[in-house]
Amino acid sequence: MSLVVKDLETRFITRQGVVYAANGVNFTVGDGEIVGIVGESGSGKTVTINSILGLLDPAGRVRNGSALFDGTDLLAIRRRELRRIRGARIGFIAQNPFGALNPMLTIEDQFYNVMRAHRRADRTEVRQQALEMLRRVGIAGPERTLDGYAHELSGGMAQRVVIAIALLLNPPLVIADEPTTALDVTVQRQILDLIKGLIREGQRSMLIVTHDLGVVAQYCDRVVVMYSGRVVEEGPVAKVFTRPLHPYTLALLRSVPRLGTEVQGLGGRVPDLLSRPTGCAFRHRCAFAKESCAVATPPTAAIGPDRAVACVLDVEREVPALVVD
Amino acid sequence: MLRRLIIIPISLFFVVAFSYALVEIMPGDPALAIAGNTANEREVAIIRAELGLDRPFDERFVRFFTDIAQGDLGRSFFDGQIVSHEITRYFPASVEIMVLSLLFAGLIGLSLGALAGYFRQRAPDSVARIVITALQAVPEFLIALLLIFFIFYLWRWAPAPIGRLSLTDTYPPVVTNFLFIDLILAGDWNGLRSTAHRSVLPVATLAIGTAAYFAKVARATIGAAMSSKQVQFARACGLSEFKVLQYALLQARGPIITYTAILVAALVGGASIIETMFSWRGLGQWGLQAILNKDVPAIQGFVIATGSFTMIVYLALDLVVAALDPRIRHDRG
Amino acid sequence: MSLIELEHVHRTFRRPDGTVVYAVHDVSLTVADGTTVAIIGESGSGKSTLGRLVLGLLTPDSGRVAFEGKTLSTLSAEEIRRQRARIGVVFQEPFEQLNPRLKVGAIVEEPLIIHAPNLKAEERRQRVSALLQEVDLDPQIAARYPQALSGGQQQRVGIARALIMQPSLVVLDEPTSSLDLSVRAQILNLFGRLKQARGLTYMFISHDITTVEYFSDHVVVLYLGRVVEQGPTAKVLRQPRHPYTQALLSARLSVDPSVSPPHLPLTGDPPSPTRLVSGCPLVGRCPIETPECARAPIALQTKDEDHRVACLRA
Amino acid sequence: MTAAESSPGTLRAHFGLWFGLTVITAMLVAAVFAPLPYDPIKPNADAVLQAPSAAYWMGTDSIGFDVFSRVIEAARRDLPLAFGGAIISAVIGVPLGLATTLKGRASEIIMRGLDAFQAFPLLVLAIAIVTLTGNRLEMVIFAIVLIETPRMMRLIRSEGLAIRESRFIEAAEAMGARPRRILFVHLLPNVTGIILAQTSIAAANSLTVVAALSFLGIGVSPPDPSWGVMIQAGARLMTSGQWWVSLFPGVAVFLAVMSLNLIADDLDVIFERTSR
Repeated sequence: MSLVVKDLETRFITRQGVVYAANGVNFTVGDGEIVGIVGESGSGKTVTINSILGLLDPAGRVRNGSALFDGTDLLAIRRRELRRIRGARIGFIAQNPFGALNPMLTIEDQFYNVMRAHRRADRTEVRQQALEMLRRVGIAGPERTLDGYAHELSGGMAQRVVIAIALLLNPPLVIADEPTTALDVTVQRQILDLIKGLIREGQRSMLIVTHDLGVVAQYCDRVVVMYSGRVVEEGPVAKVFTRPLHPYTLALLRSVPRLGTEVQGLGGRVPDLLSRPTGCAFRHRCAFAKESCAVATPPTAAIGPDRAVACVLDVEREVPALVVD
Repeated sequence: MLRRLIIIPISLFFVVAFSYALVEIMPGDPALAIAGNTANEREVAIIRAELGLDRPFDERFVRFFTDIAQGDLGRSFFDGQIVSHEITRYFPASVEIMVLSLLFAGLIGLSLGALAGYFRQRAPDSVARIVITALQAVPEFLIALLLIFFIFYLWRWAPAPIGRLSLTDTYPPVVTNFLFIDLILAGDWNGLRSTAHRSVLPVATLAIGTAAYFAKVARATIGAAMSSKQVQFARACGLSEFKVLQYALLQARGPIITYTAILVAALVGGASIIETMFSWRGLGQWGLQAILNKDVPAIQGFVIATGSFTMIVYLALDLVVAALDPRIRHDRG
Repeated sequence: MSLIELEHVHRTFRRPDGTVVYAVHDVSLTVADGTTVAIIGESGSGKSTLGRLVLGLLTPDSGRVAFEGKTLSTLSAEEIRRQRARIGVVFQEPFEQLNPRLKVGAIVEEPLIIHAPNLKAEERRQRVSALLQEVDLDPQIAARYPQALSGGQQQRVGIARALIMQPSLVVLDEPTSSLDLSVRAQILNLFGRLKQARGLTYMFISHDITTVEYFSDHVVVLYLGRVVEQGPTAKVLRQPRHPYTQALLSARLSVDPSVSPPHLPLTGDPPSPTRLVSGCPLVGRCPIETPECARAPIALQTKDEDHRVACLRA
Repeated sequence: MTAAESSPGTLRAHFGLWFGLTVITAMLVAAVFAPLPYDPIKPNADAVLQAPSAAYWMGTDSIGFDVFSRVIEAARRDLPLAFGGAIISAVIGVPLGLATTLKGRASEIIMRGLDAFQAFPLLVLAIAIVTLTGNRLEMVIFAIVLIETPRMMRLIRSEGLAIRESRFIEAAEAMGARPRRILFVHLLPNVTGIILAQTSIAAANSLTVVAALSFLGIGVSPPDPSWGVMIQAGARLMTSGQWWVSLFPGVAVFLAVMSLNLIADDLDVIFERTSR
């Protein structure tokens, strides 16, 4: 399994004007890898996965780029073919389980609908498989859960159901959009552990979108850092989080409160996506910005075999190391 | 659930009190106003006694309520008919036109609205919006006139708007007072065809006007549902677009059913004028005539009948919504 | 001196369907002048209700809430209103807490109009300007509407409004949780600076233990409306005694990939606050529970001077 | 200026608003200033049922009235009735609606009563009221107010309740603002958009009610024109081909009602966006 996203450009046509949401996004998810896309609001991380899965609002348009999923370009194929891939070959875990589950249908019906969208299967067969999936995601009374409705579940249980639906057809790739943001803190860990276990166990790959650096540090193999609709840095988590090379990654990591040191925030604000960015979008907030940063969009340069940074600085020399007490 | 049932008697009280208030708001001597200028002293006195105007207010009020509680709505001033009998006689025709137009309005309106909601922010949506906005702005009697002009006068597709059967047809023996049903019971297939043909224009009139409102609410609710997380998740699971639209409809049906109740109330009003224009001889036409005749007992009967009718429709649809939603269904138990 | 005192405070809510939510259950605590006390808990723990009780926006069903030595329930409506000049509040939602039809200047000066009606307009304007500068905003911003500002700027406007009457206490109800990480840090630093400069007391309501650890002197841990542990931050978060506090700490994810997260002791979800449990609220999720835990209410016990825990096995 | 206010697409984006305002303004200006080619209440017996022509732009009816002159003359009667009714409904309905957002059993009962009222066929009610009270013009306004005020109240109530729950109201309470200040500074400015939009819808509805009433010959005295009366005058002629007698007043009603609805739609969008 591999997912290769290249030069993805997505725009939204709104009453206020054109919103440049993704402006050339490049990254790869390799076989068996868990990749985290991290970024703040407006960085384009959710737009990126919605573009890949064909889930954009009617106002959104993919203008350019490709998303090769095992060689098939998800952005170029017919909607019918994309539909066959969604759910069967790519599982999706939504942010808020109560938003994602249909309140009017029993949980069993929702399993059944997903199964029937891809395979011929009768109800008893689907029920057996659903029960099996529910047990695997750690639901104690799977029969009762199947016969009930979403509103009868707690947040953690509902998210387990969503995970079970996402993995029902044994997809090799799972895409998760902030899978624990809506849950209580003590439940988040349980769900993340569960997801990671299921991914590893099934030798699947996962793309996980989050704004939580801790989730990336603890659960991902590689990280893609986004800012203003562009990837600014990509690489193995172990390297990026200990020696960030892009000034934005550095600033993000410095923003995490640590006892005994003053946290360092970033001045300024995220640029307005209503105008097409010229030059480096981060330069107004960057401590190391030069005049040349305003001239052209910095190209993405490979650093060693497995890292890439989009910055005009000589990053290894000019960007200081992250100092942790 | 219990709360909903408690509201019925309260609402009915409001309806009856309101119909009573209608006489009270008549300026000067209501008896004189009703009898008209040509009436003599004795006629006025009879009306006054009939209205109970010679008795004190509180006595009249209580009397009014007890009479109604016993199903006694009095007799018409105009033709002396027993009002409650007249209502049961004319009501079925109104139900027929309303059910038929509601059916067609729902069919057309919901399809148009669903189309617009599904393709929100795209060309079909824009076209649907224009159609909805335009249709909403045409008063029903004007729709009727335009339909008569084009379909009857210019194209001769429909018969003249002069009743439910032509002059050469004979009315079937009365069994249920529903003309369609009575014709079937009598086995009069020619009559059935004739009345169906004559129903086209009035039903179309009411259906077109009402369809715009159905379309409006369907467009809004389905449009919102289409951009919901539920629909997004359904799509992400590879469900077909047909199934996805079904999911959106599941979400939208509650508000649409609730809104239907409001449309029924509006339809009763619209039907009065349309029935009159097409000589439909239903409750609406009868009630409108009663109003124009200042036939107080008939007006009161009409207001109470239509008010209670819409109230019951409200309640029934409310129960349907509750029964369809598992969240409400389970809270009750 | 203690600025706030709560004694055996209870507060319930009735939902439209008739069920009762036990939001705050038998809570007693004090907040000393000049400190930052963090109230930490998950959704449904009652932490926001606690904040509103202190603000006087809610009244307790039973128990006593006192501010600067005065019991709120004994004050008249007018006295409570005057009292509110002494307490500022900043809410979680940067934008929703600002009236979209008022300009920033009008928003910040509103407490002055209410509490100091005799102040001249020019004087008010100057104070607003000075305060906007103090929270690192360009005073020009006073002429703009809040919807034209970024989340961080909006939150600064909220802070300026909370401070303009020079209150002794500021209630911070999750003031940074809906902000982006890079902005959050700036706001936290601003809070620290303002506290030093003005000698403020903070009541800091949060679900994020990392921020609490960084920011507060004292911690009160709430679970299902009850205090399960409280004490100085250093003690509570370095040597947590209650299994729930331990769970909160181990649920935290380090941004250092080389530090793997500790074992998570808790299972399951927090139960619904509509059920009134007689014993320890953690029964059912706790790794060390005994049959005794479910039997009777468990009082806070002093463990180490000012470190108090409500656990039989701690 | 926010990005929204200064964006170049405003006029195109709010086509409905501008179209509606233009039509309504044109109608009002015509009603007040336009010189009428013929006397609207003096028929010309020599020109009966003339088709539209250079002399009679919209033709003449079966008595010899000039349709064009009467369409404009009717606007002088119908528009003030509809606008007057709508504005009075707002003036009464807004304070009452806001009052019911204050907690209390009384407001709950009032709203239940209004719910029951909504169940009436309101058009029939209007007809009954105007007829029984002696067919006077001011009773048309009374009927409109009776119909539209509860609608205004319900809307303001639901909107008001939502805003009452919002954080900035809580913040105002926390800073010690008195109820009057909360009402006038925080609540009212945030429902202005809804009030304007609903008043526009109420005017559209009222226009339809006025037209329906006068179509039935209620509320107007014979020689005076009203769009509904004129449509009625041409109703029978529809089946004999003289379409213009009904069509032109019909178009007038249609344009006015549609314009008011379009204005309301766009007002909703505009106010929704600037507050979010």
